[in-house]
Amino acid sequence: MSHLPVLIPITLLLSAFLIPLAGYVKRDFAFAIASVGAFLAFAFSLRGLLMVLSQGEIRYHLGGWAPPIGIEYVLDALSAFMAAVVTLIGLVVLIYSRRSVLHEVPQRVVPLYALAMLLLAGLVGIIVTGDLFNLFVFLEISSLSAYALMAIGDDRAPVASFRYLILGSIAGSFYVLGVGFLYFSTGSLNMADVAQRLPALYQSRAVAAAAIFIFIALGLKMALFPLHLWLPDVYTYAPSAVTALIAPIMTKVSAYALIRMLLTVFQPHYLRDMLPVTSVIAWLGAAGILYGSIMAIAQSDFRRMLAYSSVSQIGYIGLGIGLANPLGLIGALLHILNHAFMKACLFLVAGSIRFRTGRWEVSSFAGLGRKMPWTMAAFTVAALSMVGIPPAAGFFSKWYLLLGGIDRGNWFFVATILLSSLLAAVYFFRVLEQVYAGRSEESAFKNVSDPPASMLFPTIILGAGVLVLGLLNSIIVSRILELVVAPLNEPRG
Amino acid sequence: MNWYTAIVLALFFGLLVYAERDLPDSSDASSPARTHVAPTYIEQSYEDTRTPNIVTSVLADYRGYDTLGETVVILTAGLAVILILPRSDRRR
Amino acid sequence: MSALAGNYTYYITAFLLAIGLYGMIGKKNLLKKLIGMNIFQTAIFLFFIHGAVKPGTTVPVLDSRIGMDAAAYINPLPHVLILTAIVVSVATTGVALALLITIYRRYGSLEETTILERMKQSS
Amino acid sequence: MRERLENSVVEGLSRFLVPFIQIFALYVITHGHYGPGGGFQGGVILAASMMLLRLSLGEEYEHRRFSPTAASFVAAVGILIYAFAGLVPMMFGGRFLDYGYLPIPGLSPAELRYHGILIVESGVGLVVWGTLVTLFDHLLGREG
Repeated sequence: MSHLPVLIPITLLLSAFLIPLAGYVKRDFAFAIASVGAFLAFAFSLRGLLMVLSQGEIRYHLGGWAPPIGIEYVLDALSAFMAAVVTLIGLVVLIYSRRSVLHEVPQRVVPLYALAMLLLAGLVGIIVTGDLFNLFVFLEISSLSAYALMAIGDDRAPVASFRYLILGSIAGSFYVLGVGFLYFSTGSLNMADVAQRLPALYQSRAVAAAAIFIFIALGLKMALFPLHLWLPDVYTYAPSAVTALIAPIMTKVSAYALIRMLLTVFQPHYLRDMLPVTSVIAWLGAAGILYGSIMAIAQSDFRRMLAYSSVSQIGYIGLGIGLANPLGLIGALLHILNHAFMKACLFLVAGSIRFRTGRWEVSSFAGLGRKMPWTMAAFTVAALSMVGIPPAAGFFSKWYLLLGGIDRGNWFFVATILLSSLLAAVYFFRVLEQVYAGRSEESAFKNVSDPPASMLFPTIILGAGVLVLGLLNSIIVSRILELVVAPLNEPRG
Repeated sequence: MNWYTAIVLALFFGLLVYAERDLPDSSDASSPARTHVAPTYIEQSYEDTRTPNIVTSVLADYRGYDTLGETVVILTAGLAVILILPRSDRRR
Repeated sequence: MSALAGNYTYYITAFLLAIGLYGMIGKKNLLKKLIGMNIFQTAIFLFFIHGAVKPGTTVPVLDSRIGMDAAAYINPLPHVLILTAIVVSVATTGVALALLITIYRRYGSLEETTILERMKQSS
Repeated sequence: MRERLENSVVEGLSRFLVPFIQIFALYVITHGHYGPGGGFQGGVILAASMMLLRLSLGEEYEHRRFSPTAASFVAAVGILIYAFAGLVPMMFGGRFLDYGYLPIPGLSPAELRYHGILIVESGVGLVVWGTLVTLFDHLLGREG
């Protein structure tokens, strides 16, 4: 009997509890335990992914109780893929974070690492669970730790974090309300069991309300336009290592939960044909792509620009989910992976720039290309990938989204994707121009150089990862993602 | 009240009223919540756990993992407050 | 279906939910937002507890005089879920209060408009 | 409220009440099997008794008896108890949190579950007690 599914979150939880205890003894233990815990969790999820690919899905009954009675963990191609992505990004960012955290918030290292581990544990718990209410519990673990982590940055961080807390609580409460409607309609909380009992209830208004509440909740959590209002402030004012940890994965995990609801709980054809949820998500995604890109062009603060670019990238994921056809969903999932790498890389670069120069304004970056060559090389790769230049990973996910849009026959979506690539080019090339061609006063960056190896190395890994993902994308699609989207290929009914 | 607050509230309340029709009535003995999973807890609890209080046996055993999660939530809140509001160790 | 006779609690719950939501998105004072959040969450607890009710039955603690007849006890599962949700709500409130204390120390007010003004002044 | 109130009625009454509150808290934790109660409820009552002392006798005095560090330590012990109640069955062939596999000799699986629930509820009680006192200390603490 394999304990793998439960080992992934439990490793993270245990290391989170050990950090405060060990942190009393020596502050540096906190970092060591966090890295080891994240590494083990990544190893477990990678092993889980390989096992799932060779033997099919793993179901784990917690407490030994069979599903409708007890809680079930499900490791299938989708959840194993997501768990591997989340733990890998978490691990890389944690390795990076040590110097950055010591630099920005030296007094609070121990609780910060404990909460970072709880955040990862909550996200992984959302991913592997097969129970609707268990998902809520882990959603709240990850949200609470995110509120706290985001509150300790700049002066304005607590206000941004409080606003996020209120919107996040609305999301959590809506989710519970939706689960309540589902429970009273079906009598079960297990996702597979609910899915089995739902088709008889497709005419029920209570089920429709449940779907609407759950999708609003997850839309808020993933910052889908126009529910993104909390995102820019929060990303801008949090400590840079925290933003680098949260931005690439947290909204993606909510997107994953949305996909889980679409594929596993409600059948795709219910949300496509009987309740127009998927087309609403697709249109909101398209609107978010344009809005985020335009707002990103208007920003002069580098972090804020990246935050708005996140809104636009989440729009891509929403568009792919909303298309609800195999190509669109492959695009969305591939974009979750690619964007996690690209955004993590970009925020790590932002953190390195702050570490060395303390600046945020794009206009003050002139000449950094010569001073921080390796960092800026990683930035260039990630930026090109965001724009969608072919050898980099970002091109391929956009390509699948384009194919999905064509498949759906909606030319507005196709035009949106093409146009937004141009807009992304505008805001990233503006930065690249400053970095490489801008003329600086030599005195400003006299002692600036690439950051220390513990920060530089993860940045370069992620930058290289973007290129590697671009090369490997056909393998990822054919070996993993096509398994995930298989339910969409089946004839309706 | 802003106009958009009013619209959001009206939509929200409207959705709740709309959904009411198909929610099972509490006097309906054949409703899914009363026939599907819950009876198993009531009938099995004593046999499985020797615990007469079914809420306790469900909370700590059948759905014990939820309770572990909620304990972690409380702990997260404690750590969060320690992070946000560090106490000064200085004595006056 | 005896629609209103059994379900007027549902409408009270819906009304409470709307009040809570109004507090969260309509009020400008941060503490009032938090109070709205608590009303909203409590209304959700009521919704679940109301759903667990079966008229003419007793609490879910086995009684040897009644036996293990599932029809004689109210539904225990919503109570379990709500115990969990209450704890989550308490935890969220605790974190929110910590944030409010930090905000108040920094800006001397919990009114959103005042805070925004003071933010502009400081930058 | 951080200073001692210097009011003998309040002090005397709370000193008198606290033992009863704490006994009641233990009753609530251990009686969870047979009636309304359990770890959360009992832990909250236990924390409330500590808060009453902190409010009436003042922080300076109370922190010497039950310091904020001790509170977080209690919470950590509680969660470790819970985690081990989950992990130990895994070493003896069960699933995570399957109390039927706890290595206590001479008990049937159902009785093991009965004791497992008690272990877990005490863990929860410790966590809630410790964390709520920590919350109280930090929310009412001085600016740091």
